[in-house]
Amino acid sequence: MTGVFLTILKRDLLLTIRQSTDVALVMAFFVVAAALFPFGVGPGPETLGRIAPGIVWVLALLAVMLSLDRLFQQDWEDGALELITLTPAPLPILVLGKAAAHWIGTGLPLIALAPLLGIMLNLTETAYPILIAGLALGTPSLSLIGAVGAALTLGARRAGLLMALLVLPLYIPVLIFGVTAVDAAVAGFSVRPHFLYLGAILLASLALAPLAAAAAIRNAVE
Amino acid sequence: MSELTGQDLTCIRGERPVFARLNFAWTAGTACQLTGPNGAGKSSLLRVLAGLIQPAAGSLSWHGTPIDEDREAHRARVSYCGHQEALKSALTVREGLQFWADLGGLPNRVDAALEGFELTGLADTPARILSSGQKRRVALARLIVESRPIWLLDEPTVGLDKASQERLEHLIAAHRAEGGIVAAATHVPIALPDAKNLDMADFAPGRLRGQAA
Amino acid sequence: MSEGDLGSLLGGGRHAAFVWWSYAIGAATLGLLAIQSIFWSRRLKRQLAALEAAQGAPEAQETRR
Amino acid sequence: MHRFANPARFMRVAERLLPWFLGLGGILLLAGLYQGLIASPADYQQHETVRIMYLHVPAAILAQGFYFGMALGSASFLIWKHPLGDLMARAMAPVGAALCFICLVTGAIWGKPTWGTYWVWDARLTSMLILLFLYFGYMALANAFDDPSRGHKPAALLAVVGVVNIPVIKFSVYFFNTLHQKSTLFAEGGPSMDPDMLLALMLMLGALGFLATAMAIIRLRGEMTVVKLRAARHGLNRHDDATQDVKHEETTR
Repeated sequence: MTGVFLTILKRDLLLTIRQSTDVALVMAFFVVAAALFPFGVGPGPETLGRIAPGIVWVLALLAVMLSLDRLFQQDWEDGALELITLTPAPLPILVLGKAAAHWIGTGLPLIALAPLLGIMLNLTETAYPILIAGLALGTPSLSLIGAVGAALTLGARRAGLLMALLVLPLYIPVLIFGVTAVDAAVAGFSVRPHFLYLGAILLASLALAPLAAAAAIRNAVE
Repeated sequence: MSELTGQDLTCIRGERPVFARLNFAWTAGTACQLTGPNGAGKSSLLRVLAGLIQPAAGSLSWHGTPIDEDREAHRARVSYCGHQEALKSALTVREGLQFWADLGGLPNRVDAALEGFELTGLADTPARILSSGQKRRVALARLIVESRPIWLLDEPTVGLDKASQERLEHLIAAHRAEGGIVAAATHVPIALPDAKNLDMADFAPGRLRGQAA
Repeated sequence: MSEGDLGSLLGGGRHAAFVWWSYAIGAATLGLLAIQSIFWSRRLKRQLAALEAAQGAPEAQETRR
Repeated sequence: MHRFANPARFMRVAERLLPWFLGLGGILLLAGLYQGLIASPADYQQHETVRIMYLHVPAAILAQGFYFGMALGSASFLIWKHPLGDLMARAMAPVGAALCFICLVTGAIWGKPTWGTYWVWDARLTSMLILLFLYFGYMALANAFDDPSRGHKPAALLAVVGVVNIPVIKFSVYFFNTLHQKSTLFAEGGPSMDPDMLLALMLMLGALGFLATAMAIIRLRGEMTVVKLRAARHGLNRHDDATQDVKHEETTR
């Protein structure tokens, strides 16, 4: 089972590296969008500092969502997805492999860039580790839930926009626990409950999202 | 004792009935050529046989047991070559074939597949710069890598030059000799000695005429 | 009947406007949806009848032959 | 392949019930409006605005009830390939969305005199707003495919995925809400509510319930006609294939 998971993970990562401009574009969006906020809400360090965690998390959400079409769209268009569903390997495992590759290609770079945004938005010092830990625990769920959205919109008109409408409401719990974790840390409270909730969402997504996405893919390749 | 049988297969795609009450029984070594006008359901039948489409009615069975009982086992028996070559432009030919080998075929068959279709020279070129004929040969090379009993080929000879077409015919003959089953939908006649014929026009939903070979 | 609050409601008391607005929007939303639903399903029924009339004729002959 | 047999039978039953639902809904509506607007007392604190509750609360209950109904129909379609389940879900979606919208608007209007602003990120209102997004997501996905018959399964899957997420979303919104605000007093009152008010609430709930269901039945008739239209356009006869084959055998013999 893990052989199949690693095979598709290796292939998708290879594709991501070979087409790394896609990743660079998403990261560019992440940074540029963050840079807009000081123009929007004013450069005052206190206001920026207070809303910095929210900005970073919301932009992380949007960045992950923007790159979701890389999950299945290309394979669906060139017929590879059809053949992938025809391999004896169980489809949910393959979806898990693709979601993992998507997370490594999108989630990790976001986590790496988050401190840079923190500095730009004057995030308080104590918040950095919690922001990073929260993103590390939250972005995999975003990729998994996003995989369901990407699979559901295969073949739909304007799949990108439609995916935003489907996926963003489902991202709200991850956003809330991620941001409140940082606020709690800054205010000196314990962040344990927040991370437990994020972990619970991740486990649930790991278990359920591949099944839902696999069912949607089987319908799309029919 | 026939191996792959279809009883009263009916297929509806997007509310449109494509074929109805189609029966066939293929034993080891059989080749069957699907003919019929465009839109008669050749590709749909191949996709039903591959398990991509759920037949609206009727059943498909392997050695008597319906394939619905164990879909994964059925997928391990079938190699499907559709219209699209499913090549990733960023991967080289070898990497592409290695992926399919690792996913559901025999990992050490990649070199044999490359030789089978004279692709050894192109092994390390990215699929992006291949000609359509070369892409078709890479797609067909996957049959060797997966080496599964049932081959479902949808217009396999499109874009192939004479030499490649003959190579494909030899491959099919060898596969049948080993007891494999080949179902091919083609307009261009390919040499399939004593192959059965299945004219999809006989199974248009409106008309009911007799049993297929 | 409790103490004549009808007066303040109908008399347009400060808060009464909010009440009227709420019920008006509620009625408008449900009303519009009801009208749209009725016209939509009627239009479809007509299209189906027309299509079958057009299609029905040749089929009917085929079965009679 | 009796694709239409069962839904057709269900539809006949629904058609017979329709006038009853409309009639009962209408009567209850009149009684509810009378009780709510006239017969029940104004709130000592909120004066007349409490009467908005008789529309706001039933709309909230039914909006959530309809979404769960949609998820049930979708689940039965996914599991037992029951086309009726999916058609019911499609028919209920716009009605549920309308109720959800009414709940939000009346909540906002009620908020103005009570909290001084039209929109407050109160946990209940926020959850209802997200429910409205889920409704829009379902309706958008259901109609997002060029080949309409391709849209049934994804929409059903989304309804089920959505309903699984509702408790998680509700919990996280309440979690978010208690952190940021003392939980706002939502003058809903529980059993301690004045019996006249409670009666008005029940009457309005019944009224909206019957009327909304009646509307769903009308839309269900529409949805089924859409499917029949598509089938008729492709030459499949209206009644199911079984009779179709019999007819053909006679002609060709």
